[in-house]
Amino acid sequence: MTNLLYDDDEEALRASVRALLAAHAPVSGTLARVDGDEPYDRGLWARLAGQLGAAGLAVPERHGGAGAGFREVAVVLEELGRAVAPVPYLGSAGVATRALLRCGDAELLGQLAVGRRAAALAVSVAAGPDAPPHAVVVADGPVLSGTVTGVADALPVDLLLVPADDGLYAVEADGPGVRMTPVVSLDGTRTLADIVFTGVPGRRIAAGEAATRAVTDALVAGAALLASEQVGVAQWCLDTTVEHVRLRRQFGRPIGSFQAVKHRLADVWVEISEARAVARHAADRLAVDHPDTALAASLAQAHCAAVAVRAAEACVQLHGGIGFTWEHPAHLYLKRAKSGAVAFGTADRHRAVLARLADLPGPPPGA
Amino acid sequence: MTNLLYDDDEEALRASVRALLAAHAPVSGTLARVDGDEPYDRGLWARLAGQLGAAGLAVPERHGGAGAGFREVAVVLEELGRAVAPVPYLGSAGVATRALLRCGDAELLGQLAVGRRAAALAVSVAAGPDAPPHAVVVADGPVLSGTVTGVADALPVDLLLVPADDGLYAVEADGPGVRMTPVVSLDGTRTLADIVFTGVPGRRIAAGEAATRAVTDALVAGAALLASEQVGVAQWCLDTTVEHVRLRRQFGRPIGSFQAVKHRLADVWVEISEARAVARHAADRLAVDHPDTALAASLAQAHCAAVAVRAAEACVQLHGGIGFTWEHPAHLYLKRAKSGAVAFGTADRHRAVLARLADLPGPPPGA
Amino acid sequence: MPDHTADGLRDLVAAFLSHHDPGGERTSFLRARFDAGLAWVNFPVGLGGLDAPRHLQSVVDEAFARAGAPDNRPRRNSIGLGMAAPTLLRHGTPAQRQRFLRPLWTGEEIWCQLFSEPDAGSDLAGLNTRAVRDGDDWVVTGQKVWTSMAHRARWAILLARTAPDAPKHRGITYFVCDMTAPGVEVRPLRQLTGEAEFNEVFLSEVRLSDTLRLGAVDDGWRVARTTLMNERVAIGGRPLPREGGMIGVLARVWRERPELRTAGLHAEVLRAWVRAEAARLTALRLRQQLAAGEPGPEGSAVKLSFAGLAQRISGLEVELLGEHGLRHDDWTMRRPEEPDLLGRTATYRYLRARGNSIEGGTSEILRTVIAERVLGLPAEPRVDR
Amino acid sequence: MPDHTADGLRDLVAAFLSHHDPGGERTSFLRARFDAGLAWVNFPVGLGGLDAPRHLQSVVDEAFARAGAPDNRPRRNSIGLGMAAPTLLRHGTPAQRQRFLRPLWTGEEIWCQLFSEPDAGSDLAGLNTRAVRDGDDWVVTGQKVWTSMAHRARWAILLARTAPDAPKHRGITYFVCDMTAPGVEVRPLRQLTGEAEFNEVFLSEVRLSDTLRLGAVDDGWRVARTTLMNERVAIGGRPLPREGGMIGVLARVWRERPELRTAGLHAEVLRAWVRAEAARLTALRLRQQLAAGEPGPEGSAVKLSFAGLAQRISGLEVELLGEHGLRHDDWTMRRPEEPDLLGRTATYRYLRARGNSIEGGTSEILRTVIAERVLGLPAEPRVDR
Repeated sequence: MTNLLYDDDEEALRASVRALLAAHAPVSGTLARVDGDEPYDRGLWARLAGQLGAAGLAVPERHGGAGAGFREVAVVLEELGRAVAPVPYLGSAGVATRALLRCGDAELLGQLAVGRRAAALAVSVAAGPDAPPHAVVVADGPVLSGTVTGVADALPVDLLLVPADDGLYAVEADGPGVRMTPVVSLDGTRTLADIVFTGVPGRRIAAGEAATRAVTDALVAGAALLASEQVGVAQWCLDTTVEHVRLRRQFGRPIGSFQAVKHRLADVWVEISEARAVARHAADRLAVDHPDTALAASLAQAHCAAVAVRAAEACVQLHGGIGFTWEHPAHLYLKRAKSGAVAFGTADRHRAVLARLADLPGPPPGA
Repeated sequence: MTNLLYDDDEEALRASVRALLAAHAPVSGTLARVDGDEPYDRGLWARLAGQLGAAGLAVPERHGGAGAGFREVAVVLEELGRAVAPVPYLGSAGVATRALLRCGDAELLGQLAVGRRAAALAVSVAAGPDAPPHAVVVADGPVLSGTVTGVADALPVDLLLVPADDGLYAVEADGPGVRMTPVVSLDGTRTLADIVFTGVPGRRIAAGEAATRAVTDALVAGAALLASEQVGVAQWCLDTTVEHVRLRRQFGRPIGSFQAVKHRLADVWVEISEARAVARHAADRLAVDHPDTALAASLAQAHCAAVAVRAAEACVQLHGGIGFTWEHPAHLYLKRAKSGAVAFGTADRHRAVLARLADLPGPPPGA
Repeated sequence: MPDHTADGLRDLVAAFLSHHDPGGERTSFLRARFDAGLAWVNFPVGLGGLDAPRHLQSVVDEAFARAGAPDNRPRRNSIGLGMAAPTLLRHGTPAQRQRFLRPLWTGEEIWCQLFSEPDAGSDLAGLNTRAVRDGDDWVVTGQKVWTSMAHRARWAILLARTAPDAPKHRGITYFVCDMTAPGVEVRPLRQLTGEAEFNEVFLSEVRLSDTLRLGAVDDGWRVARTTLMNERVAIGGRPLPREGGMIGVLARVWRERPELRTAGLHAEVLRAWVRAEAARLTALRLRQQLAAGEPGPEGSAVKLSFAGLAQRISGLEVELLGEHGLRHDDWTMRRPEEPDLLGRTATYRYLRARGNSIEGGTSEILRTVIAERVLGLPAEPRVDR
Repeated sequence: MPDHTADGLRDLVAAFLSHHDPGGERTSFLRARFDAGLAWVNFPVGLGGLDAPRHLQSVVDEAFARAGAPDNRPRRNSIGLGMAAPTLLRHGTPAQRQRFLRPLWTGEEIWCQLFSEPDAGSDLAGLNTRAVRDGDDWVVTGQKVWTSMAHRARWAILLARTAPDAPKHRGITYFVCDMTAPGVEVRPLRQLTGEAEFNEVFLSEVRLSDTLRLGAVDDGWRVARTTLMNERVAIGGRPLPREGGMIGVLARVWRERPELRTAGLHAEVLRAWVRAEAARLTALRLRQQLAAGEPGPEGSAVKLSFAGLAQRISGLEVELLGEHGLRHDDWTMRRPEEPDLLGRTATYRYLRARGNSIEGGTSEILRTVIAERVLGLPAEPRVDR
């Protein structure tokens, strides 16, 4: 049966990640970072991978990983979401790792596991398991050409996994013929890039059906794992707002004593409780590669994405004018949450997947 | 331009109807009535028609009516909704009258106008302008046979307007071959009936396209006018709840001083303000037979039906246990409101009409 | 010394069954099961239990169910089992526990709850029913409301005010009320579905022996907290399979009646399905927490969500069914022992579900409880103490 | 004696235009229009008006617009026109009205509003800015926030506390603040869109002559009510054609990009369209009430609805556009005079719309105002007076 709790090891992992983030990635630093030239925190990434071995949690020990699994990756993501940390963990330790596990590429898995390299799946941020990307990149022998737009967390990585029409390729991100253009993105802590490939040498790591399956399963993993990040984002928003409304006084009372505020935050808490159960379920199914994984992943995105958005919107609203300023970090979470509502497919598209998987078909054609 | 206000004559009409209802149709009486053998209030109907001339408001003076129009009918319906009055006014003075106006049947219009007779369009309560009923009733010469289910307010009337495959027929409700079976209905103040016609003589009042148009326009009128009734239903629910929460004390305070209660009622008030504008717009367009009437009517049902339901649900909830009892009249309004969400087509179907009329088409076929 | 493992308990049940025929007389079988400590395994030895961990209860229940043994019809006596029993265990005297727990568990004696009052509403502690000491007795007068099973109950848990001048939470005493005592009058309370699950209970100078008092005089609010805490746990604790609740009814209609489907309603059905599945997983997680001995506050979340869901799903079902959705089955005044939420019409579900956000703590009260007890937000300024 | 009919006013405009070239120098034209009483027709003669009924204003405005005459750029000076002018008219001395109204109306002098304070938030009357009498002057010290156009404004309407020991509503005085006075410092306040429409304003011992006081000492809250009432009227008063607001942007995307459409999003777009049309008709009805001289309280409803709608529609647009919906145009710190809600990206609309339920009275405050002033529900227990 699905295990929706956190076990002791997972709680210990959470504590380590949280301590690391508190020491090295306070939100104030991230806020300053999005205004600068380098939105990504490469130092934090090195610590996460090196100090905690977090990059290889889902990689088997025989490939140099920790041999834990995606439940543990999900716990790390909760904490990264809570810190809105600018590192390519979801894309590299989650999505790309899942693709490489499917391809069985021991060498790259080993490099990712120890954090020596970070990878991104070169697809649009909006690509979901319902619509794996068309092969906009065309392979001619082992040479790739074409364009992929709106790739999340591609800028800070050195390895791209590129779906092409005859398979999935590994490509050096800074190799010749790869032109990466940053996009002015809603989420400054997880920016997008447009990538043009012009006669780029690549190594094929899967072909045909196996490649398609690797990409689809990687996107399922992304949808499933993003839910845990969203729980973390929502939890920060709730905690921060609770703290604010306990202290902030108006009309001679803490504003947190007003029922309109209390009930809205109670609703946010209820939604987060639900989102946590749904996200744990998705991580658990993914971890054991259960046949229900795709359903659990789509359920997770159909539910958790909106929970994070509503929590972030409540955070801005209940902070009043302060929450609307650039100097308060609430907007980082709002932007991450809203971007998450598009990432790996919108809730609307995941509901359409559920219609298929749960046998709830739409109207007959022509109706 | 559309006039969304009430003019002085309309306010005077409202005052007369309200006074009549207060004197002769208190809610307590209606509550007792739904438990009895005769849910309809024939005495009230006679007064409305005879004393106030309300039955003929939309009938031109040359046919014996008041020569006012559907704006005035809508005002009467607001008050009838507010009293959840068990009279067949919407069906007779609204829907059937509109059909007869389209058919130009002077004799029947004259009878309806003075309240000597009351009529119902013999279609399912759920029939809307998007899906005028199939001709389940088959004419063989001037003799009708067939079945119509779920006809609203058919039990208390003496004239049925029956869509058949070659036209629209007028039929005596108590004539030979008409078998009317009461349905145990959600709304005890506007019950449904199943009607079986077996070789019933009828008089054809419109044929072919004209008949189709008369039925469709009657259903548009129903959708447009029901919105005003819904405003009245919602307004009673709001007023009654406001009164209750001002008096009812808990935790040493009137419960109306708690923000959760205040804000929910403020939202109901906002929604009613909007519903009133939308309902007035629909009545106004209908009154002048404007090309936008169908759009205004579908907008009205897409919006106002849910407003009445939410107001009634808030009324039950904020009355607490009392609102859940049979002895409190709140359930009469809840049942009327929820039935109204199906009558003349659900909001969902009206949104589909709007998609067509406002040029907001769905996904291309096969998408 | 019993073996407190799942296997150990299965062995105990097997041994019990070898001496007691599960097809035999119902009441004697249940009494014997109680006496063997296999009623509530976490209760003390001698009171139906074995002092075993609570999460092993399901092992025992399943073993008996597999053997085709009769159960104690738990839904018929949910107040007794879910609320009175834990309160008796915690606050009762040895004599009280000895007297009440066995017939309560076997279902020979049904219990009801006399807490709610018409004037108090959500403010439970605002109750007006008075109990006045008279020698070894108390004389109780007042009116209670929303009492399910009062017309079947042998006993009730009762709150009454014993110190009218004390602050309202400090002047209440908790009693066991004899429902057969003179002066107890039970009247059905008809609800908007037409039927009467509940009752009004009028108490006119009802004499209760002081031996029926639970806890100290004027300390009843503290005792009641045990009862209310267990109510919330009970609500959150029911496990459901996927599509096990009202959503299953809606999904079935959707699958079986393709002619009713529209693109717009499809979107709403899918949203409801997602919410229902989320609520179900949340309830499951709560159950796993309880089993692991880490009860969380999610019970309130589950009750809030289930209430909202039932209302939303039943409302949607009425609209999906269109004309047919307005057909009701029966308005006759009846006295069901529990609501038949999955068996009757969509109209019945819609109407009955309105009560879900009122009974057992309104949704407004639950949100306040969550805000104050879980999130630690400050209380509102109080004017009533 | 002027002819106070639509035709009469059209004649007046025609006569005015025959003497003043609408293509000529802008400021002299506007000054002349003011002096002719054709600025605010409902204002008194000599103060830009004709003592004519308010609803005839649109007749005059349309006549000038048809002639191609310059307007006074009303959106650039919305605080001046919408809030300061009616307050000056009602509470100003003859000298104040004479001094301020003409350049205000012509746009030669921009106004801003110094009411909000960082510590007071929604509790406007909780302001801490102090004004201390010193001979014929007042010395003002404090901090204001959320001041649009402060960096362009010549004058401000200002609330300051003059009796610190009085109950909070009774110790406030209303001033006109000279924004060029020493001690006034304006700093941009960057918002989550990256730009800074608003400012923080620091007042350090700013000397204001007593002739700049509006209304009696300590009676400023009453004066402020005039200002705030006019704010709500202004918000509710803008007429829109169908699809005139953000819904028009969404509808255009929907029509032009069929490849983005899904059945699920269709349902949401239609719901948003219905809500937008309902809100538009409500605003229109409010306008008809104003024109008929029966102003209703619907202004608050319209502001609440518009805020919710803008948030919902822009959020939906981001999701409809998918990857493209996450592309922003520019995070550079800029100083726009007003938000460009229809011209920029969906991300901008989404972010900027968050402010709609905060600025000019939060949605929470508006709901309380509706509950108490429209529905007559009792106030909460007050602990601050």
